[in-house]
Amino acid sequence: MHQTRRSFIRAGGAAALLAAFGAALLKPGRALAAWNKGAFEAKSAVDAMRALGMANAEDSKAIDIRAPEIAENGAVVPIDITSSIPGTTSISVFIEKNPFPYTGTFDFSQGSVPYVHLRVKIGESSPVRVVATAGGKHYTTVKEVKVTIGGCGG
Amino acid sequence: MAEPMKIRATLQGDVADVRVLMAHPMETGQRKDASGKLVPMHFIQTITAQLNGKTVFSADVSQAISRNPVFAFKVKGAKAGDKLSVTWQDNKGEKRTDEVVIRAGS
Amino acid sequence: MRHALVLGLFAATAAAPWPQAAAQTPDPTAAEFDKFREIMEQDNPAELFEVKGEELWKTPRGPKNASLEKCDLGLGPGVVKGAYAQMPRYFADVDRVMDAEARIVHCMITLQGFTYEELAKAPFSSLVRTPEPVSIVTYVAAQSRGMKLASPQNHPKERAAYETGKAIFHYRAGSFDFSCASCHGVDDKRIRTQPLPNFTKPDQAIRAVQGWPGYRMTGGVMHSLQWRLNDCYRQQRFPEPGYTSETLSALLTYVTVNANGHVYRGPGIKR
Amino acid sequence: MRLASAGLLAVAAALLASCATPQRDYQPDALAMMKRDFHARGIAGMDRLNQDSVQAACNTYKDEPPQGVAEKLQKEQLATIKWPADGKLLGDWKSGEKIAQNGRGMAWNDKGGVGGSCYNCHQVGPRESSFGTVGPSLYQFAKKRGYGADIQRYAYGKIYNAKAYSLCSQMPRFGHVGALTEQQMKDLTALLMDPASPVNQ
Repeated sequence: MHQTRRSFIRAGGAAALLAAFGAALLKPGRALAAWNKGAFEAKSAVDAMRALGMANAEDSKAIDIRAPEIAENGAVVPIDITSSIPGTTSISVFIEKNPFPYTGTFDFSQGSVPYVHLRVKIGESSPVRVVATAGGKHYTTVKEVKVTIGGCGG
Repeated sequence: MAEPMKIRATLQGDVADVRVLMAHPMETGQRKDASGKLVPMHFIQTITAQLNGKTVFSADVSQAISRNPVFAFKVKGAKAGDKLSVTWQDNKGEKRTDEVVIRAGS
Repeated sequence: MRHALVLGLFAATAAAPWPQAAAQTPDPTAAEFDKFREIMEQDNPAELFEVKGEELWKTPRGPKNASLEKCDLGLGPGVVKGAYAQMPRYFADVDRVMDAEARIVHCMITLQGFTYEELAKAPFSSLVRTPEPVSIVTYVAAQSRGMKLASPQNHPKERAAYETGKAIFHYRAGSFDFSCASCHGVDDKRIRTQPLPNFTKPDQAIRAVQGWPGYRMTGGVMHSLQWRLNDCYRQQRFPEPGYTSETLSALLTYVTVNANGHVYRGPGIKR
Repeated sequence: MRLASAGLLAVAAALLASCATPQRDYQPDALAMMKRDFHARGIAGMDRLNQDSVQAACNTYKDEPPQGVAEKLQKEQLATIKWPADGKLLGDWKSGEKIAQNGRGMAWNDKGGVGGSCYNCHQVGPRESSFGTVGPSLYQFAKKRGYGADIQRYAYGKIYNAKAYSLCSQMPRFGHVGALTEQQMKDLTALLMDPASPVNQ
C-alpha cells in the first residue's frame, strides 16, 4: 500500500492499524456492504479511507469539486461533485477537520451520471477530500473550504 | 413520524435531473438541548433512488449532512412519465419513501 | 451545534496562519456568498414548510374546527394568491394595519378559536418545533412568488403606519444607544462578514423583505419577519416587542413601502 | 407659454407633495406605541425605552446636533468617565482580544455585560478576517497614532464613553452603562495600545 499522501504522514500508526483491522472485519469495499460503522466512526480521513479500502487512491484532476472558498455558514455548505473518470461507480466525501471526517459514499448504477449535490456541516475551515471509484481503482482530489463568523455573535 | 420529502425530477434530454428535500433533524449527538442534556444522535444513514423499480442511485451518509438534507443527482435513460422513488432510512430504523413521475423539461 | 461551531471557529482562527486581513473595500467574501446563495435558493428546505403550511391552511382545526379558507388577507375571504405582496395593509374589521403574520394569527383566533395567549407563548421556531403560524405564513408568502410588492398607502392609517414606522426605525435608546438605523441606515457597511443593507433607500429596502420568511442555515429552522424583528430588538438591547404588535406592523409598513415595486421572490434562505 | 404652464404644474405638484407628506413629528406617536407594545424581559426593562439627554439630542437632531448642544453634552459625558484609581490604563491584550471577539452582553437573554462586540463593527487584529465595517479599522491603532499617554487616555475614554468625543457616534458607552468592567476596558485598551499586541504589528 502506498503511503505517499500527506495526511498519511500525520496519521497515528496505531490508529491506522486498528482501523485496518476493523475494516478487515467489516469487509473493505462497499459493494453490498452494510453502512460502514468503522469508516464512519474513524477520527481521521486517512483511517476512514483505510476502512473503506481507499487508502491507495491516486491524485486525479478529473474530479471536479464545486464548493465555496468561504462558506457563509458552516452548518450548511453546498458541494457539487462531478467525476469525469470513465466508469465511475461511486463518489466518497471526507471533511478532514470534522470530528468524524467520513461523510458519505454515493453509488451510481444503471448508468446514472457520476454527479452529486449535497450540503454538509463543516465545523472549522477544512480540506474537503473526494474519492472517486472506477473499475475498482480509487482516485482523489481535495478542495479547501473556509468557514467564517457572521452576524452579531450574540 | 417521518414527514414527506419534496422531490423534483425533470428531464434534460435523456437525463433526469433529480432534486430531493428531506425533513430530518440530522442530530450529531454533540448538541445540548435547553436543559443542557446531550441530544442523542438521530440521522439518515442510507438513501436509495429507484427508476421504475431499479436502483439507480444509493448513498450511505453520516450525521455531517446538514439538517433537512438536500441532495441532487442525475439519472440517465429516463423518459417523461417514468416513476422515480426515493427512500431514506435513519439510525433509529425510521423509513420514508416518496415517489414522483418524471416531467419533461421546459 | 451552533455553539460548538463557534468554539471551533475560534480555535481555527487562532491557529490559522492567516495572511493579511482583507481590505475594507467591498469584498470578495460577499461575492462568494452571493454566488452560492443562488444554488441554495434553488433547493430550499423552506419548501418543506410551505407544504406543511398549505395543509394547515386547508385543514379544519382548533376549538371551532374550521379551516383558514375564509381568512381575509386583504383581497377577500380565502384569496391567498398575491395577498402577501400587498401587506402590511389596513383591515377595517380590526381598524389597524396588519402584516401577514399578524393577520394569520388574527384569523386563527377569530375563525379557529385559538387564543392570542397560546399563539404568542412560544411564537418562534426552535430545533424541535415550528409554530403553526410560521409554516402558514411561509405558504401564504409563497403564493406571492414573482409578484411586485404593493403594500398600499391609501387609508390614512396606512400612511400613519408608514410615518410611525419610520420614527420607530430611527428611535435611539437602550443600553447601547442603538436604533434600527444604527445598522440599517447607511450604505455599504457590514457586521462581521454580513452585509448591512440600508433600508431607508428603496433599492436596498427590498432586502428587508426578500428572503423572508426564510430558512435559516444557523439551526436549520424556518423563521418569519416577526422573528427577525424580535431578534433585532434583542440585539438592539431593547425590551421585547409584543408578537404581531402594531409596532412591528408599522416597522414592516415602513420597510415594505420603501421596497414597493420590487419583485418578491418567495420564501428564501438566510445565513 | 408652455414654460409658464409647466412652472405652474410644478408648483401644484410641490403643493400636493407637501400635503401628502405631513411635516408633523411622529416620534411621540412612535414612543407611545412602543411603550404600549413592548414588555420587560430578563435584564431588559421598559426603562430602556426612555431617552437620556444624549439619545434625546441625537433623536431630535437626527444625529446632527448643533455645535453648542453637542459641545455641552460631550462635556457632560466626559465628566462621567471614571478613570482607573491606580492610574494604569493598560491591561492584558490577550484577554482584550477575547473580549473584542465576544458579541454578547446586555441583551434580554444575558445576565449583564459580557463582551465588547468590537469585531462586529471594527477591524482589530490582523488574524481575524470576520470583522465589521460600521466603525473605522483599528488595525495598527497605536502604531499609526503613537503609544503616548494621551492616546492611551483617548482609547480608554472612547471605550468608556464614546459620546464624550462624538455625541451621536454609533458606538455604545460601554463603561457608562456598565457593559464592561474597568479590567475589561483596560484589557481592550491594551489590545489597541500595547506594542506587543498583534494590532500594532
